[in-house]
Amino acid sequence: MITLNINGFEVEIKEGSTIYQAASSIGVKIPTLCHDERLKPHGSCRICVVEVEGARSLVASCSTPASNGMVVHTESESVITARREILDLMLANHPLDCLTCEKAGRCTLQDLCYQYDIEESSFDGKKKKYEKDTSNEFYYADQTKCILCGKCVYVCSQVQNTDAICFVDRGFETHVGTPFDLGLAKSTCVSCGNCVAACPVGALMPKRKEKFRYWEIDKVKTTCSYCGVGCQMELLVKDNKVVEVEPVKGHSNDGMLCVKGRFSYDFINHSSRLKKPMVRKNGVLEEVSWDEAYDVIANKITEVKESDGADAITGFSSARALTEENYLMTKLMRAVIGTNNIDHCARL
Amino acid sequence: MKSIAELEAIRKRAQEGVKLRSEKGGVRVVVGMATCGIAAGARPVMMAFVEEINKRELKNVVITQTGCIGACRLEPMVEVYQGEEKITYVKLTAEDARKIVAEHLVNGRVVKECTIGAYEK
Amino acid sequence: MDLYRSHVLVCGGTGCASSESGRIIDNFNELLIEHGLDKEVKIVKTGCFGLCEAGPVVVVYPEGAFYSMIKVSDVPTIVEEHLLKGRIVTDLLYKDHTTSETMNSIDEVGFYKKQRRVALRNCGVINPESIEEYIAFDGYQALGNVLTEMSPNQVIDIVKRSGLRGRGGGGFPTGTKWEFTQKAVGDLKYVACNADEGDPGAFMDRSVLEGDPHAIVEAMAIAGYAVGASKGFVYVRAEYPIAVKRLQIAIDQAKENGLLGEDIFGTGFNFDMEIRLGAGAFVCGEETALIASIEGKRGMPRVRPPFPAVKGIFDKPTLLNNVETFANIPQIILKGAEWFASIGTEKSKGTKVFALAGKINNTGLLEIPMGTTLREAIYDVGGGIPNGKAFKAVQTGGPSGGCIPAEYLDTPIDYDNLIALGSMMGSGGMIVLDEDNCMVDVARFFLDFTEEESCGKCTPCREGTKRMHELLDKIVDGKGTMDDVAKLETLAKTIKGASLCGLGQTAPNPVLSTLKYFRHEYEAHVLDHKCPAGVCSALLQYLVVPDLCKKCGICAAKCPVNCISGVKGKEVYLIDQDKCIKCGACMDACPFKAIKKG
Amino acid sequence: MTNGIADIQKADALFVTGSNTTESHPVIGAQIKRAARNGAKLIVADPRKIPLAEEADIFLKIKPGTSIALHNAMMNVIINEGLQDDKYIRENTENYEELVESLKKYSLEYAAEITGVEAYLIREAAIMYASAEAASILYCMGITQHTNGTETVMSLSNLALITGNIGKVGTGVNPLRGQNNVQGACDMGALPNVYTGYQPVTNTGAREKFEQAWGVKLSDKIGLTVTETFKAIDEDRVKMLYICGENPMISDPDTHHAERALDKVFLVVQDLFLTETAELADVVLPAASFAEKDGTFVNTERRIQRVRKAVEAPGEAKPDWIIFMELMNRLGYEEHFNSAEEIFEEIRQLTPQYAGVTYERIKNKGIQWPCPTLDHPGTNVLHAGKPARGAGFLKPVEHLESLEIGEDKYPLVMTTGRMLYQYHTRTMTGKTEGINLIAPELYAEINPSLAQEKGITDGEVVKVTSRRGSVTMKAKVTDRVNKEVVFVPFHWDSGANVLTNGDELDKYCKIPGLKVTGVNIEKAD
Repeated sequence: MITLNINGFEVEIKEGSTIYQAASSIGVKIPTLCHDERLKPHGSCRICVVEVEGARSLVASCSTPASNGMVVHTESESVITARREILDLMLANHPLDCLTCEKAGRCTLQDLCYQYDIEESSFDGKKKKYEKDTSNEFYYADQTKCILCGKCVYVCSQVQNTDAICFVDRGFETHVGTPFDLGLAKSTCVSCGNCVAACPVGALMPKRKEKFRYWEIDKVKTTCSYCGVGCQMELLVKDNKVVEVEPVKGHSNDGMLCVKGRFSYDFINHSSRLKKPMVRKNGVLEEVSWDEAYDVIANKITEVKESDGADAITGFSSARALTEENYLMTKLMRAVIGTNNIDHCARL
Repeated sequence: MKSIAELEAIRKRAQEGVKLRSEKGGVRVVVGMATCGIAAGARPVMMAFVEEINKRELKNVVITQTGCIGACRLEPMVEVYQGEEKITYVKLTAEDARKIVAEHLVNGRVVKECTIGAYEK
Repeated sequence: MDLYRSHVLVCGGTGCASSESGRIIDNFNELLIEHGLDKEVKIVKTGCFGLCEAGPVVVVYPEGAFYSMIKVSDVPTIVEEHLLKGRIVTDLLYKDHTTSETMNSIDEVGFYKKQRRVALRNCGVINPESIEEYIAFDGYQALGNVLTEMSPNQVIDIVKRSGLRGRGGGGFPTGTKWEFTQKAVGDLKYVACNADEGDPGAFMDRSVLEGDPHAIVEAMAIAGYAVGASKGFVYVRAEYPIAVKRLQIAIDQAKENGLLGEDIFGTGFNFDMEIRLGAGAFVCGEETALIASIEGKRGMPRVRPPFPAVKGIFDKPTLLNNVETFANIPQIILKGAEWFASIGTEKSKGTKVFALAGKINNTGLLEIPMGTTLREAIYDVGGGIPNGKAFKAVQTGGPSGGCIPAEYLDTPIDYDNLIALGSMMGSGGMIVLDEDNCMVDVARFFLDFTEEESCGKCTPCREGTKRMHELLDKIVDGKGTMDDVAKLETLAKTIKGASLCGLGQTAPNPVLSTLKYFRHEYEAHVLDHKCPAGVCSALLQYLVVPDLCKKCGICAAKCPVNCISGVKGKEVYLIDQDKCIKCGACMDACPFKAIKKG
Repeated sequence: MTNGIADIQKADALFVTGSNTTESHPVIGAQIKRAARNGAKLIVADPRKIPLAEEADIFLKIKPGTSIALHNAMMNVIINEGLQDDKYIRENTENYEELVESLKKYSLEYAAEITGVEAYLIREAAIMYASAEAASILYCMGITQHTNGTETVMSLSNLALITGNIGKVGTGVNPLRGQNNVQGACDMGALPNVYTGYQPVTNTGAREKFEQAWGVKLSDKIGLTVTETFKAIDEDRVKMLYICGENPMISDPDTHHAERALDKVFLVVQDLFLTETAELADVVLPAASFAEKDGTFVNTERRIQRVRKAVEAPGEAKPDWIIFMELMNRLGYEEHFNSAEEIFEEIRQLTPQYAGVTYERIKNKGIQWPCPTLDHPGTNVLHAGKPARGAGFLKPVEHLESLEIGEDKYPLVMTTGRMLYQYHTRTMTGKTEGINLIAPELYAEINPSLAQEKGITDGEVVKVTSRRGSVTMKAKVTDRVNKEVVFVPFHWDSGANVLTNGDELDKYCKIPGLKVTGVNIEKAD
């Protein structure tokens, strides 16, 4: 354990931790655009610079190890000047279309410009302009908005390990692209959207089926209903409709989702969902009331039990349903109907 | 390479080949190679010097050439410098040259009969 | 090795090779055969002699006759006169700029007199493609001594005591770096040589690889023994084909002779090396970017720590030194730490190679003891400024170095003095600027380079160099304000303080140093709309001096945009400044010198 | 899984077999790749050159259905090289000598002949696995969906046991479960032979416990499995089938057989959509989706996690548990739960592994069972210290060729599996336009040399025929599969499972041999 001083507070932390981690541990929030605990520190955005007494220059807190006796200031005048200058530089190369930008309300650049009072950039030079890459079915890449924090590239190469995207060109021309700039559809992208979730600005956005603003939605944390990994996710809900899904850091998924969990949620609100019970009458399924449906089932159960015994009734429960529902179905079969004929598709 | 001795052997051998570029002391054999010298047969003389010195693996010997010394009648002329001493040989043949290497350069005995002094007598 | 009576050394460095030294060699060979001299005269293609200004260079031993600027057509003369008849061809000898004296022997040339060649000692002396010649000049003896007589710790101790510091720019103590790598824990370790010489105009590393490649092979093997590595990588830019070829030959020869490979000198020490080609990105000279590139990734710096000594190539402890640093190693081993430490200043030991360019007579490569003053380097070795112009500044350290004005000319050159002056040693670029250079334009020139070469990873460097460049453009165009100058300065300081790697942290140096020493030039551009050196075309005006104008109308006739008006024989001509494109055609055309630039 | 998912990062070697992880469990696949890139050794065994094979240190392109021979040969190498963990074997296993004896015939040459993998690769894989400090086995349906699936798993567990790779961090024998709550369904006793927490219905104590809790007399007769049910319908032993949220018309082997059975029986289907199976039903009940209800799912690492209601169910659709409860009431069994949480409270009273878990405790993060008490943190590594049954029994198992193989009429082996973009029977993924654009239709992967032999070009329609029927689909010519193997994803209706065999079942767990079907392939007319 080492002890350092951050903004006048003594902090004790495990050796090898960064200044950023030390600050976080006592609730000192250092702004950052590129930091992600899952990644090897890469120190790209430089927003998290802090002042360390005795150091030659400002240091990036996300990638500088804390050391014993270090005295750190996270919001000193020189730090604020540098942060404002860096934000100024970012904004100089970023469209000011927050009014219509889909990321508005959840854009870290927007938040930081607000926090540090950057209304507009003081530079008026060249701005980058790229065609949107909309070739992927589920998300688009708008390099015009990219601030090159690099999170998407590193999430793709270090977390998702797909290596679909990379940096292309150098200097001011640097942008995130696919090999030979052939576009996402022709890349090795598996549409997991984990880069999209990492993007702090509006450069990588899910393709929306309907418009919404982030401040209009409710978020509900739940567990993905596809495979058995049990990824944690948030359903974004507007007007009783799931309009987007986002990954949440959970034990098993480490903040990741796959294409199914992330983008294949249309079934929830699909028009072909069953809305009423149906009973086959004269060979045709007809909508009926719940009462009638229950009656038909209950009568059949009683009938079969009487004629062939309870073991002539079988139930298939579902690996898709809740634990509680599986329990209740076994109870229905075993306690109420009286048979152990209950199974599910565990083997398929 | 399995030993320092091997390296040393290569070095010794190789140094011979490059000493021209670094040697400051030693023996200098200066062959007069102007038109007069060549006309009088300086080329085979010099070749004889080169071959013989090579054959005997002599160290610290530099063969160089020079222009007309002024006594064209005595060509082919060769001057052997060793420290302060200078011996001038004249009217040499290739045979003489080999002799000078064997006697003068190896054994330190001036080949008297070929020196300018002997000829002028 | 056969004995020859004469050796003709022809420079095969890139500079001379581009002025046809290859054809010169061919011609020599043909003529030697023709004259029957091929058994007695040997042609040796060497590495760079350093005095590139005088290239192609031919030196004839044993006389040491130093022929300069040799053309293919000069070869017959040298063969027929010098080689056949022993008459030195005086006309072709190198002439000293300052004294205009003809120099007979290479030893007399002023350019070499104040030099002390340690790293370059074999360049221009040996045939780089011959391991025998290298061995003849004590090659591989240091490796032999190290392997048979010394422990790794003793080797590191010698390097430490020699005081050698990294010649790639950082100036980190080499011995300490070796020690860190030795102490790092790893099942595998690597030694890497940074030959990604990226500074425009610097070519000392190329020269060493072209002129003395075995020195690098030997030094890397020594380093491998010291730090416990058995594998070496040399990262060379693909733009150095000759260097790559000769280094590969050297590696192959060393392998053939058992000086690389297994059980070297029977000591059980194994060392092998291979070349990795870089694509010539400036940033790949940065050590972490270079490592990424060797690993096959995009050359982009990463944060340190961990330092390469702990986690380098493929996350294994890696010793990374540059070519010139390695070139010093065999000499230090052979001659001792004390010998090396006796050269130079208190904190900077040994010699340093500089690539001298710009407004200087002796353009080329020079190796001088640390502590030599800038003045000595520029005037005594470099031969001073041509055409009697006045010295203005010297820019050291490559594109991210700073400009040092005349008042500091007597500063002894070492790492710390240069940093104190707002510049740096870098890899040894030295560009001399004279009164005709505009310092704002110079700053812009270097920014143009660093902006293009920024890897694009961190915000300050990627975005900031672009904006600095734009602000400089604005000032150079006469559209700048003092606000812009202030903004430029703040921005430069932010980039210096907040960038990720050395490239970004030093990229503002040209701006900061020119703002420090030549602020008046910035002010002249902004406040007076004038470029004092007359370089910035937007601020230039061509004016007709009425008193001198003879109303001939030639200027108006020559003007490509018809912006000169006047009546022939009656009226003095007048240039419309709004339309003028500053081509200067009028000034050139005026027979009476009545048009002035200002 | 015996070990948690995060353990993958702690393994020094990973042996992934019968799992196309990056497509079937993409998020675990990504984590395997990450571990490999951070230095873990990766061994992949699969009949196809799956994406993970590209990352592997050793890839064993094994013939379908020959895993036992591979595992036995690996164990044989390990023992011959002395790489077994003698201490662990001595202290924690039984029957080692018999196992060693049984392995003797599995020489590298013999195994190479059976598996089609070069001998030196098997040897290197064995050494790599056994020399690792901690080695983890991850497997999936490629191991289990065989008529000897259970024995194949046993051979894997033998491999782990003799090298002591069990009960420690970064080790284990880890099945990757295919469905979101297949673990929960099993835990809850949605199996014919056990109550919740794997308490056997044949065990009197267990039965009495449940009789008391549920207030009724319970049957001690083991019930029917899914596959057995279809046979029982054929034989008129089952008259009524109540299916909740399953689609056997696509997922079950031998579709034609399943269809006949479903047509015949009185069928109740409870689902989100009118699935291929629901279309055959007599009663269809509209159920709520996971986004429309509160409850829990249990993932493949036994972690009980919360599911939360985000939106209202459409129309009159109801959560399954409400439907079951109302039906129970209708049948005269009084049941009054106000929430899934109340059901969970009842579950944990009856299930020792769940006893310590409450909704409050899993509010933010799930807990891995066994969690016997309220202050227990849950269990990441099973069999820690000692195997659960005291000593791991090393049961010798032998390679057996599938009955599907060896008939000239069906010379090729069809193996089925999943693809990244579609999920199971497509009832959910099939509703997303983008998914269907990328993965629009059924296809068969065939080797280029087979394609050439049969005159089939990429994208052409081919007919795949087995003993049970034929299906036409597009050919995808690729060297992912060897010449004797055909791969068909099973997601589509009237697809792969028309061809598979539903009769031959694993003798222990009744799993069908979906991964090995004898087929022939021809250009379609």
